[in-house]
Amino acid sequence: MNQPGAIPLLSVKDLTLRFGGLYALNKINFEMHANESLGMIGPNGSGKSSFVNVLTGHFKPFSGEMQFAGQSMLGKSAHQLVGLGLCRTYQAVRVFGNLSVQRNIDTARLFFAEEGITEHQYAQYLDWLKLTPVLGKTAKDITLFEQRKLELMMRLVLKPKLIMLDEPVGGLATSEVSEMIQLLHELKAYSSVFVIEHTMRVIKELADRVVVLIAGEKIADGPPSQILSNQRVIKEYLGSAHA
Amino acid sequence: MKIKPLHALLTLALLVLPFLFKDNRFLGFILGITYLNIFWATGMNILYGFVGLMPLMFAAISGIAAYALLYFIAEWHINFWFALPVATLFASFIGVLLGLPSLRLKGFYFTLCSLIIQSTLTLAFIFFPKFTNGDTGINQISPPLWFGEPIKGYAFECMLALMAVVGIGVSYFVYQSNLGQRFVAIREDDVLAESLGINVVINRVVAFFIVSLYAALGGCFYATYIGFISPRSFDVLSSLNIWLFVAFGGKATIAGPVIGSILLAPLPFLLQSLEAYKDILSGVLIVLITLLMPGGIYGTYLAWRNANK
Amino acid sequence: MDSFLLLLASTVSTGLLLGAVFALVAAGVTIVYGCIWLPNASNGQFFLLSALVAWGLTSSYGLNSFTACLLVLIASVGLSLLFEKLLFRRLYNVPDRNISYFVITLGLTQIMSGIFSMTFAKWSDQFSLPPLVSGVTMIGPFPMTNNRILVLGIAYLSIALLFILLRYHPLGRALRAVFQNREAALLRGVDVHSIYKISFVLGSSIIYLGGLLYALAYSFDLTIAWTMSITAFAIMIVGGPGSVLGALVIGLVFGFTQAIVSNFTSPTVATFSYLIAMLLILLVKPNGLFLK
Amino acid sequence: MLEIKDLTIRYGNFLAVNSVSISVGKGQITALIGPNGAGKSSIVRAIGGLNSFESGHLSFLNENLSNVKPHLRIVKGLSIVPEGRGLFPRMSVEENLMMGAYSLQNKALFQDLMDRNFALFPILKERRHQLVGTMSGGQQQMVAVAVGLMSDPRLCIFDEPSLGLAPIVIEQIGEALISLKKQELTVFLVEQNASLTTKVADEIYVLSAGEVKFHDTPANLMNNKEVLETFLSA
Repeated sequence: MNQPGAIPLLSVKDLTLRFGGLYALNKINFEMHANESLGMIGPNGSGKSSFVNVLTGHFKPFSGEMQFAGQSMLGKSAHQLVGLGLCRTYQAVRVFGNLSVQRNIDTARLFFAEEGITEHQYAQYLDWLKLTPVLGKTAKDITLFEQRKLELMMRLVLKPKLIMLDEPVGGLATSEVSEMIQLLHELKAYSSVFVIEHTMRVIKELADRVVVLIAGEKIADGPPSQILSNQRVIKEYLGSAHA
Repeated sequence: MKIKPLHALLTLALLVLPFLFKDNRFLGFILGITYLNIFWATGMNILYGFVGLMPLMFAAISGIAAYALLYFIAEWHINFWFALPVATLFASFIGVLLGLPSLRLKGFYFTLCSLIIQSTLTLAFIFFPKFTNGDTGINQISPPLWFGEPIKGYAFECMLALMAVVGIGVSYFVYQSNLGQRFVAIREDDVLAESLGINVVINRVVAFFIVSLYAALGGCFYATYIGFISPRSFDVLSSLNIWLFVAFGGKATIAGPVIGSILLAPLPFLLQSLEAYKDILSGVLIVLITLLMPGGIYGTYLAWRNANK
Repeated sequence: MDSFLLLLASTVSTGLLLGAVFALVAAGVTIVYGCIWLPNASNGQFFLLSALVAWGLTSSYGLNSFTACLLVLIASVGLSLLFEKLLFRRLYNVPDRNISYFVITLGLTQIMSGIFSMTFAKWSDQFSLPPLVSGVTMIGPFPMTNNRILVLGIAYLSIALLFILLRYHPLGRALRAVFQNREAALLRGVDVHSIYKISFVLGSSIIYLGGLLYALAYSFDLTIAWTMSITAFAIMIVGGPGSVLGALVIGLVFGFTQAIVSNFTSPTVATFSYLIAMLLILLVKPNGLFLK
Repeated sequence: MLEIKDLTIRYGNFLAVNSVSISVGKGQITALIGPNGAGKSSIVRAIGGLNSFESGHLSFLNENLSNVKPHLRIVKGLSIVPEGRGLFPRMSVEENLMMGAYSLQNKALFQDLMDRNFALFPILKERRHQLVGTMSGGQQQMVAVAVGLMSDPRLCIFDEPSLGLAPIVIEQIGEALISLKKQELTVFLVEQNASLTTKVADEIYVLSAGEVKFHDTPANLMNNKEVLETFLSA
């Protein structure tokens, strides 16, 4: 799968996050390589969103080391991490609702100003995401699916190495979910993907490896098929011995 | 940067007006005051309209600049044109410091904090007479010299007209530039802006610096134009008044603050006899604008025009 | 020696009275903010309005202070209902309404100060109310007018009544419930919008009462309004927005500070210290000292 | 007792609930299970009047709920313990219970209801003066259930009582629900935890992505592989 000596795209060692006495994250360890796509699942309150917030500079970790493409991420704020190539989306779709779709994209392109993506790439992404017809509309007036695609477009123009997707299919109608999963497959060609979900449906089709988080601790890490049959996961997930 | 014919016409009008009122000192003076307020309102609009913060300490920054200018001129015996840049930069530096709370506070809490800063500084203006001559204020402020000749009357109004036009131009340039787009992104959703690579902290500091320049320059020219300043010229009511010009005209637009200033700034002078009504009128306008027409005149017009397009 | 004792006595009595007035006004402001998210920047104008109207009734209509104050309090309920209906009800469902309310009340401040400067300012520049009761009694070695003792009594009785209402009466409990968890209160059957109305009337009435008590004890002028607004806000922020206990305790502390400070330097230094305290708390501990 | 017909709820253009129909029979425990984000809480909030809904019909004791103001629905006998428990953190257990009885018409019942709740959850009697915000998750959940019962309701809706609770506490909540059924209280239990619901419920609806996928008795659902599959990876 990946050359043993290669520097991991993302490596997390003993990552711990504490709020008062409560451990939101307790000694999380894992690595991810550029050509892999990773998933993370966990029930409500398992620490998934805290994990994303720590990795993308919104929270400061209590202890532990985080490396992105070989560079330490400690002490870096969210906008600096974008410079390294690490972007994220939010669980609830988040766009500049009052601005037009075009202005939303232009705002994201501000980051690189001159040495951003080429016009060719820009047109290619736009066409692939089928956003051209809605460029003139105000962002809050387009469908949720189009808003999700706009979020992807705004990340792609940042030339990301890794995009952390927080529940990318949340709120979509069942037909749109399969279309989004297909899009996310194709997205892998442009950037590594890290998908956070509270169920396996999306992850088992996208991720090569899945990390399971429960009550702030990593209890499993392996391919989706292995996770689905892992007794501890089923037990923790479905409540007392039921399966 | 395309300049629409309307803007060119408006700019030309602003520049020509002083010649029309050359001899009528009363109307000329009102015109000068209106230009000053256009300059101030355009500056405050950058923070209130573009970045989405309501800085009630705006007048205090003007005050600091005006008092600093007079202090430098008096103590260091330098002329106006040397003292001006020093005073402006000094006040703008303090303006940026006063803006730092905006990095932690937003919305109401920031506005309340800016109100506290404004009240504190107004008290400071009263209680440090060594610099500000206290509550009685400073009068007989000599106007700036231009090759030995004091700039007075209509000449001053031309300078103020030029300053107002330059002020509008700079704010138009900022609005069109990448910096302006970053400001708008921060106003709309600063967390999203941060995760798109925008350094929210630095951009807010830059915004405060630019707005403080407007406040400071305005303060210095106000002092030398009116010839008298006191703590009351730079109190909370002055900040609120400038805010009203922006909100009444239409925030987050270029023309809004200009329209607001042109309509409201002359009123207190035109209604000379009804002096006390000034407060009541601006209070009523503040309430009506906030409750009924948050977009202001020009903003509501734009919304109406887009709706019918 | 006894001049020092006299000074001490007068400082304590001023501290007690100012403390009670500050506590009441701050409690009025914090109840309304906690319940409706309405930061009333014109609380000082309300405070001044009740004092001025009472002064008008006593001086030009010859009413005694007691009836004047009673009339003012009754009339104030009508005024509060009017303000609530015209200005504030419209924004109840707007999430971040506190900034709009703050600006509206700043506008209201300007309207009221304009009206005062055109009316009362023209009639006199110092105002006070005739004492409720005459005579002096000795408390140990210290003489104290009966009027001040009565005013102190009313002030602390009102604070006690307010506390009992909030702590034990179902209406007070409903008010606190709406503040702590608006939706849960609705699910338990609380008519939230009527609680908003009641809390605004209650909060404003307490501010009006504060104005009357102050006018009964001290002579005052129009500048008291803005100073009171800032002081009440400072107490609310330092005590914790929405915490009545915080408002009462910090109100007393600020009252004594004002009494002590104005014996040595000008009262403005006290206002200065409130501003600095408010600034620090806002930046360091936005929830204030009493709000967990 | 409670009829939900073709309920559809949309936030902006996010379709949370898609023409869901559920009926809650008198004296029964009816359960609605599904992973979070399936739209369960939106349904409960619509019943409580906290959310508006795009289309559909809600009736309680065959009275259309849309004609009943949200704060008067509890007077009709419909008590809701919302997601997050709907408690008042800076009030004592006793004061929370008093708020529970805020809409109680017949005040004489108050003491009797208190005693019944203390019997159901003995721990609450010892800690009646403790601030609810300082109690553990499990204890807070017991207070929430008790508060829901203080208005002497005909139907009690519990939204995710098991959230964040240890398994043994969940058992206690389960036992409490069963003993409530014996006192002929109708319960509509909305849950993410399948094991709790299968033990206590008479009828179960499975919700996924805003649509009801299954409606059956717990026994049949248990050995229905497909339910498990959809539920786990819904």
